[in-house]
Amino acid sequence: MLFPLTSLVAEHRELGLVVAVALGFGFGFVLERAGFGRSTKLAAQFYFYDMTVFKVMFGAIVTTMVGLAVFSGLGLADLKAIQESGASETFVWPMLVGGLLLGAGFIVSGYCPGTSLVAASSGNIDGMVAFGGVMVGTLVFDWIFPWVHDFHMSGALGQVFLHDLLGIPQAVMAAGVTVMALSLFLGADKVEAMLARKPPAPADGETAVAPTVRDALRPRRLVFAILLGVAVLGLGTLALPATPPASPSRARVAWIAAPTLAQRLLDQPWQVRVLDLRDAKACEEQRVPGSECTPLATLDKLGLATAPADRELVLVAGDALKKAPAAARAFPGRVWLLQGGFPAWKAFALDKPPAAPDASDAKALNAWKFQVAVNSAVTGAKPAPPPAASGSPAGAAPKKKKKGGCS
Amino acid sequence: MQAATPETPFWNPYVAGFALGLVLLSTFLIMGNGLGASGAVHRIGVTGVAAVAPEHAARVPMMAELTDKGANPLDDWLVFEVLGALLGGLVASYSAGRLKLGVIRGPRISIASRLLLAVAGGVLMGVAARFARGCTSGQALSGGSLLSAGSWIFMMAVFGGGYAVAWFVRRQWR
Amino acid sequence: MTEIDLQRHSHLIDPNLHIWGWEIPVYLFLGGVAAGVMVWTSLLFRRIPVAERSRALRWLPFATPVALSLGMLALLLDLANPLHVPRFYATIQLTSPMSWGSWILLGIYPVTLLVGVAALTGPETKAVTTWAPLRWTRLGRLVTWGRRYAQAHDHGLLTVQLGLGVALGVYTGVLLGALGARAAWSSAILPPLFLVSGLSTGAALMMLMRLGHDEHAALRRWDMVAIGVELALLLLYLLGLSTSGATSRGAAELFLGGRFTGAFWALVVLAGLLVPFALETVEGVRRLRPTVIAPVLLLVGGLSLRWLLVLAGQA
Amino acid sequence: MNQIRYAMVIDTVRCVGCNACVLACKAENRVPPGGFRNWIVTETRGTFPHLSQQIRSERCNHCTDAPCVSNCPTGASHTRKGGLVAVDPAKCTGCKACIAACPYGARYVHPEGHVDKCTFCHHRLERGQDPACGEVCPTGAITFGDLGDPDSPVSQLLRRRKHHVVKPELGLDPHVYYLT
Amino acid sequence: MSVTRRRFLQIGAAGTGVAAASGLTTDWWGYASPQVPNPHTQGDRIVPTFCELCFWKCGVLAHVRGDEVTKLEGNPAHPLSRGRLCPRGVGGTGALNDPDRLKQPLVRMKKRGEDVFAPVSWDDALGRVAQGMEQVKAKYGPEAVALFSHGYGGSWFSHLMKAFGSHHIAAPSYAQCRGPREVGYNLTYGTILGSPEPVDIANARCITLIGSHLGENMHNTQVQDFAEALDRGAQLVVVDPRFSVAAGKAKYWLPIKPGTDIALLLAWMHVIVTEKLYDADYLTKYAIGFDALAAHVADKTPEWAYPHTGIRPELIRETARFIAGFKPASLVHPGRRATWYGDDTQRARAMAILAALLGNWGRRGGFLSPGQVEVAKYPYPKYPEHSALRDKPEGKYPLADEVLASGVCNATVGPDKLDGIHAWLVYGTNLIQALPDWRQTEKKIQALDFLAVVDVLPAEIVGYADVVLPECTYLERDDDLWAPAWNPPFVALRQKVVEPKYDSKPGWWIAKELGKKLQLDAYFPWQTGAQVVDTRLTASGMDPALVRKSGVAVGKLRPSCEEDGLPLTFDTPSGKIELASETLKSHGFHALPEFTPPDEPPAGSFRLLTGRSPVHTFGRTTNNRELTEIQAENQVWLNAAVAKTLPGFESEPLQQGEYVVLINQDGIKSSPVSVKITERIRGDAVYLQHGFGHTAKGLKFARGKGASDSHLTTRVAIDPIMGGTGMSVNFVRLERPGVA
Repeated sequence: MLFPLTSLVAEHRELGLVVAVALGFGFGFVLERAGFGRSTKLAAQFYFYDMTVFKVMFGAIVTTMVGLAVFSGLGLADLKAIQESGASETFVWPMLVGGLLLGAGFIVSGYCPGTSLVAASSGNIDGMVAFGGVMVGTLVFDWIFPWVHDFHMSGALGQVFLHDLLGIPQAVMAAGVTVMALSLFLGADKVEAMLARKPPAPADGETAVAPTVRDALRPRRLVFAILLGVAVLGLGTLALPATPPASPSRARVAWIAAPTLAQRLLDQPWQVRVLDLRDAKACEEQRVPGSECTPLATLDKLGLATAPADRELVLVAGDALKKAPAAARAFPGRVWLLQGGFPAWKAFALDKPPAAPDASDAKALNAWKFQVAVNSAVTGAKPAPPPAASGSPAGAAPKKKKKGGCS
Repeated sequence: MQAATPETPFWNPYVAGFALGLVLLSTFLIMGNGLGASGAVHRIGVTGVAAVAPEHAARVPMMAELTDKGANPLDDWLVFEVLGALLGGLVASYSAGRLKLGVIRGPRISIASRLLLAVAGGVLMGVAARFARGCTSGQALSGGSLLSAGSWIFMMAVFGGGYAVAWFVRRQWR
Repeated sequence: MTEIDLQRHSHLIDPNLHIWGWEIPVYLFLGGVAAGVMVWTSLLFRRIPVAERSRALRWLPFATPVALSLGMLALLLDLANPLHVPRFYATIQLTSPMSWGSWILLGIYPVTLLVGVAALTGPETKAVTTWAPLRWTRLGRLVTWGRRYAQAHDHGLLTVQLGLGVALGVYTGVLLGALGARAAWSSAILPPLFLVSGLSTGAALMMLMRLGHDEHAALRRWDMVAIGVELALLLLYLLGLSTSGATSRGAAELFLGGRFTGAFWALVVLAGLLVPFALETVEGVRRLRPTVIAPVLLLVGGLSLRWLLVLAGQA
Repeated sequence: MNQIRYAMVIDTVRCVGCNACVLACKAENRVPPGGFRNWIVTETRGTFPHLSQQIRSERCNHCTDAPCVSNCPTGASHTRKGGLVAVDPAKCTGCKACIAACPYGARYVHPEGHVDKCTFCHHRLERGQDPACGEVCPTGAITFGDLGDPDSPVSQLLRRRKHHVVKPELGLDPHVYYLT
Repeated sequence: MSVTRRRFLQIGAAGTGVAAASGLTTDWWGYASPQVPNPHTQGDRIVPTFCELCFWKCGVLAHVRGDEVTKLEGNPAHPLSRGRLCPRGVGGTGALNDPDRLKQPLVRMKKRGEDVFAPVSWDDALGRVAQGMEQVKAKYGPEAVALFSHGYGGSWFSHLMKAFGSHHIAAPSYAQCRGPREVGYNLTYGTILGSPEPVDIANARCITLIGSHLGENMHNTQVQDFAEALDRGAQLVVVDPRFSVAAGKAKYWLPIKPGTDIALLLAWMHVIVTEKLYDADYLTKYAIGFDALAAHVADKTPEWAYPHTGIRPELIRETARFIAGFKPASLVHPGRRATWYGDDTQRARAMAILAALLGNWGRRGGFLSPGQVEVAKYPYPKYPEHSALRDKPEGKYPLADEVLASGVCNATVGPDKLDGIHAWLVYGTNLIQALPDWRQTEKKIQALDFLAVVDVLPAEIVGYADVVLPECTYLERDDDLWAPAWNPPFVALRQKVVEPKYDSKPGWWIAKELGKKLQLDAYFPWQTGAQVVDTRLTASGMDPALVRKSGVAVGKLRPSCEEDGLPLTFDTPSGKIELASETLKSHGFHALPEFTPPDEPPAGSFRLLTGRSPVHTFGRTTNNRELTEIQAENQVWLNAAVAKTLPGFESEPLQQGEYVVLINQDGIKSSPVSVKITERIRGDAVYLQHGFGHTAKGLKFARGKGASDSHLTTRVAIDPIMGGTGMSVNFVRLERPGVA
């Protein structure tokens, strides 16, 4: 996966900034060429004379949406990463109210914040003034922030997407938006065509404010055809099996048995991190060697969500733990739950080992030997003697095999 | 070629929309982030405040967040993007023969009133953009194309707000 | 996973090769510009009769030796033993592009100077011959003689200059392209790429001068073709690398997500090619007064291209 | 084939990577600080605890199709009798094309203004001695000789043991072999 | 690591001048065929001597042109070098040409340790040393003066000390290095191993290395034999928490948990005993205590060892059978530095016992009994009698058979203690880094009445001296003859190659002149060191001129193992191999090795392990400009998986080669050292090569390069049997430098 080029944000930030200027250039250029440097043209949207704002915005949204789908479908871009870094979290109320206010400000000033920039840079004084106003407004918010803080945070849904909200596949949602946009375009053209029959008196010093119907319709078919083609292609690729994302997957949670845990702790203890979720007192008394006493309530404070994924997590609870706590599930690496919780460990490693099994069952015997050894190492108890008597020494020595010798 | 060239007409809205989409798409693909305007404007404003009244900037929590520990509020990619946008607007309007100083207004409104409304609307939008965590560019356009739920709520609200107020200010435009 | 422990730290070699600093990209860039100027002046001179040439165009052939000299100065600064420079001209090494290049460079001087003096007007020639240094060294007469000779062999000289220009442009690419040990340079695309880029930057340099309208327009058209071809070659170059072995893929990665990605796409492709192409298109279609923006961007892009490629080969 | 073809055969089983060869070379050839005619590469593969390792004493491979020689504009880099690749400092301008051309990083810029590299101790060969690196090697890992002679120790070793060269895919026909 | 850029530019500037000159005079047009220049390093004069870069003492041929030593080559006639040298031996010229060498005698101007000195004449300096020694002698007796000595030139000073009346002659190479091994093998077989170790590596068919990293510790002859054995197909079993060079060549690498070797050895013996894989005839004939051993290891199953060692039981079984399969030529290498965890004598015993089970001692491919060339002693007068040694107070460490350097240090007391040590003479050993816990060493030094240091380089210890006597390097002096036990036996000669640089003097001259000042003229009847050598050679029936010409006189090969017909004898109380040691038992120790689990490092900390770099000999060579061309600093090895999850580095993971500081359990901080993130080490330990991280300001190159493991060794586990200082018991954590 090639995109996004995260190195431009991290290691090569300076280059990223250069690229930002270049992208911004394109942004400003297109906005200006779309006519968004003119308040009259923008305002016309709200009087249905000129649906340019509508068309440009939805055109852009559909293009981007479909483009992202194509790139992600071809395995060139990590759509999930872009969505995570590009979309802000949803706060229903402030967004709703902010939108209403911004809409009002839009029609009052004739610009939105972005277009005021373009207006300003193309020499429109009203644009510059509106731009200044926006700046003041953002600062005003800083000043009033303490009073609106609660409202600002209300209606938090986290990072949600329309398709999540509606519970439908992303491809279907994207298709829906595309279809909606296309029908809106048709509707917009209709509206324009209707109102164009009696065009408004042009403003002083203004040339054509709205394109004529013929202007609007001539490239329409071609553009529509292209958009439709790309949209179908994009939706098709969206429906392809998704390329696995580059970012680590959610924690995979599984069970681990006490002997296996013991073995992992003996082989490469640094590869696992054992967290004891029982209360501090019980943990201080007896615990798995090397484990950390982190009572369940304190788990959130460990910052597991951002911990390095390479060291696997083992959770030891008092009783059988049914499900990993949310804080542990946020851990990006593997999470193990000790089967049977601490009692199982105690039975395996701390309590007196059971009697030796029948020597004929090699597997059981080995398991028993291991348990005895762990028990002796952990408790310091003398290990129980192995069931099979060891041969007596020197006396019954086999004939010495001469191996090489004096060569 | 010395003679004043006629203005280039605006692009067909669909073409413009498509072009804008390509720019936004590249931005997402290259930077992993969308386009925006209000965030950068805010940063520029905070820089100004910090330059004029540093103590004040340090006292207001939201401003302090950007200037904390000697951080430069301008050190953000959005600011650079906005610089580029200004440049882009400049080049576009110049090359289209539209670059000239003036006030664009409706037929029935004085320059002073137009400017007053522009600034009032601007302030309103500034506050609103901060509430909504983004403006038409950052929230509606960029978030919208990612199908972010909040962005769509915001976008609908913008049009709603606009149409609702349009009737009251119609004299400005017509 | 493989750990490589290299217990060596040869100066300029380890841990990363950095034998060639700013000097070589500058040399290659100026060489490219010189090549471009040679090719375009040859073509323009053939199209435009002597009398209709702009002053700038008349003097442009001299830009070649100047650019070349500056480039060779950069190269000289890079040599570990500049005193041994004459060694280049003590031998012809058939397998070494650098050897070929040295001789081509040597050949360019007389040809471009002859083309140059041939194109001057009478008064200009007089100004040259009476220019103090030439007067003192009594070389003014040589100029007069050369001018006579060149005007007699006008057509042939321009052909030779055109050929040498192409050779020079190709050579700047072969120089790196022959070094198969460096993945980023190990590409047959480099010679044509550097030639085309040289043509484009040469045109850009010329467009910075006060050329006549037709001259400028012709150059712009040619330049737009060159830019288009260059973009295609760049694409081929990256495609070629990324479809070859692991080391080549590693080199391609440098431009596709790695260290040089931002600089390459922003400086070379976007600012250095796409934007000037767009601007030139606009200028052409809208018949705008040409600005310096496009040529300057082209020059910056051309230098960046060589700089990045020289760096990438040593990464 | 009776023509002399010098070659070096290095036993990676014996080599412990002690660097005696590097220091002996530096002393024998007055290699300046910051320059190396030979060096040690330790290559470890795998993850703990499943690891494998190869240690190599590396140097100029004296390739048959040496790209350094073909890229030298002055003939300073040349191939001489026995397939030896060498640099004549008197002819070298220090343009570094050969360094860029060498895929093994075998060359460096000598502070006296020329490029320098392994010569298989040319001056010792002329005296009938083996290269200094092989003479000093405490593990006896380095064997030098004439591949043109089928009875030479190098020829015998290559017949008897499994071996490889570094970067065989380049097809430069190197003459430093590594026994495994 | 490399030459600094500035230095390179300097060289470059000088070189350009040369180039300019050559450029103007050489064949401009290049018609001549290309030439390859001759560097002219072959000597006009070739002087044989032996090396001093480490204690192995290989034979060297020094090539000299004029007064420049151009190169050093191995002496083919010398049995230890066989014509080959290790990297340090080759880099000996770097010691000779070290610009930071001590150049004249110095006396201290400020407090000890502040390293401020004034130059004085030799006469003055020697007078002060004599005065210091005499004063201490007058107050506390001659035994209150101790000599710390390392390096072959020390023999002149040992002689001086014995003549003076003190037998406190200590080398850190005993209690800080191979002491536990010597005691362990002596208890088992009745003989110490000494140096060079008489192990028949070349003929071994299986070699087991326990913590020994042969190949990285470059003992020339051993490594030659090692390579030879590998070439002949010998198998390797390497027990090491780190994937050493040897491990890279091994059939089995057991990445054991540090400090648990005895558990592994006992488990191996368990398998060998219970599966009867031992050499029964050999044991019956030569050994006692087998039954006790068998009973002792009966419950030491591989399963028992697994939780301690982290080595899976199947692997322990498999390797035990593998090792035993090659008996008797299955060599369990005794290693060299054995001071790890305080139970080191017992570990050495366990290794010795394992070797006995394999029937390896006295057999080809095992431990040999080489002879020595008998060289006549110089006819010195008898030394004065000496009283009891003061380095082992209260009857501690009963089995130590050499003077404990750490013991002497500890016996150093304030002004009024009559049975302590009050003056030190230090020859060629940097005690600040050589002894554990430098804080203690520093304290003792401040309590001294007098401290004189003889050295070549201004190491840390020099900064504390009252008087500094600059010795010349080994290439500039004659030393006494050396005749070690080796097969073939030989006597080697060190002779002056070039005149001493600066105002430095050879050891024999310093000792003789000092002897004069101490009125010990009778003990220095000779005029030069060379005279001593010649007298001894002549008295032994050898021609000094011939020996000077070849540098060595080699005796005939002698039978040195059972297969050669050498009868095996054991100088133990029982006259047999003592598998269970009555001697240990009688001193209240375990007769058989017991395993005690080591301390666990606290969370986030690592056990600090140390070892050697093949291009350096401890701290003695880290200022050598030629050797530091290869390696100028050490790196701290850290397991790659651990590096990703290191506590304190979550937000910004540790990068390969990044500089960190190490902080030990006592809060001692190292200088910044770069990290080697590698798969080649366990995750519970970090590894540092010893000898780096110098702080002495006179060591202009080595100062501040890498980290010093000695500096971090502020905790020791003392071996109760012989007083060895176990040093692998320190724990460190990593931090970014500059973090408060």
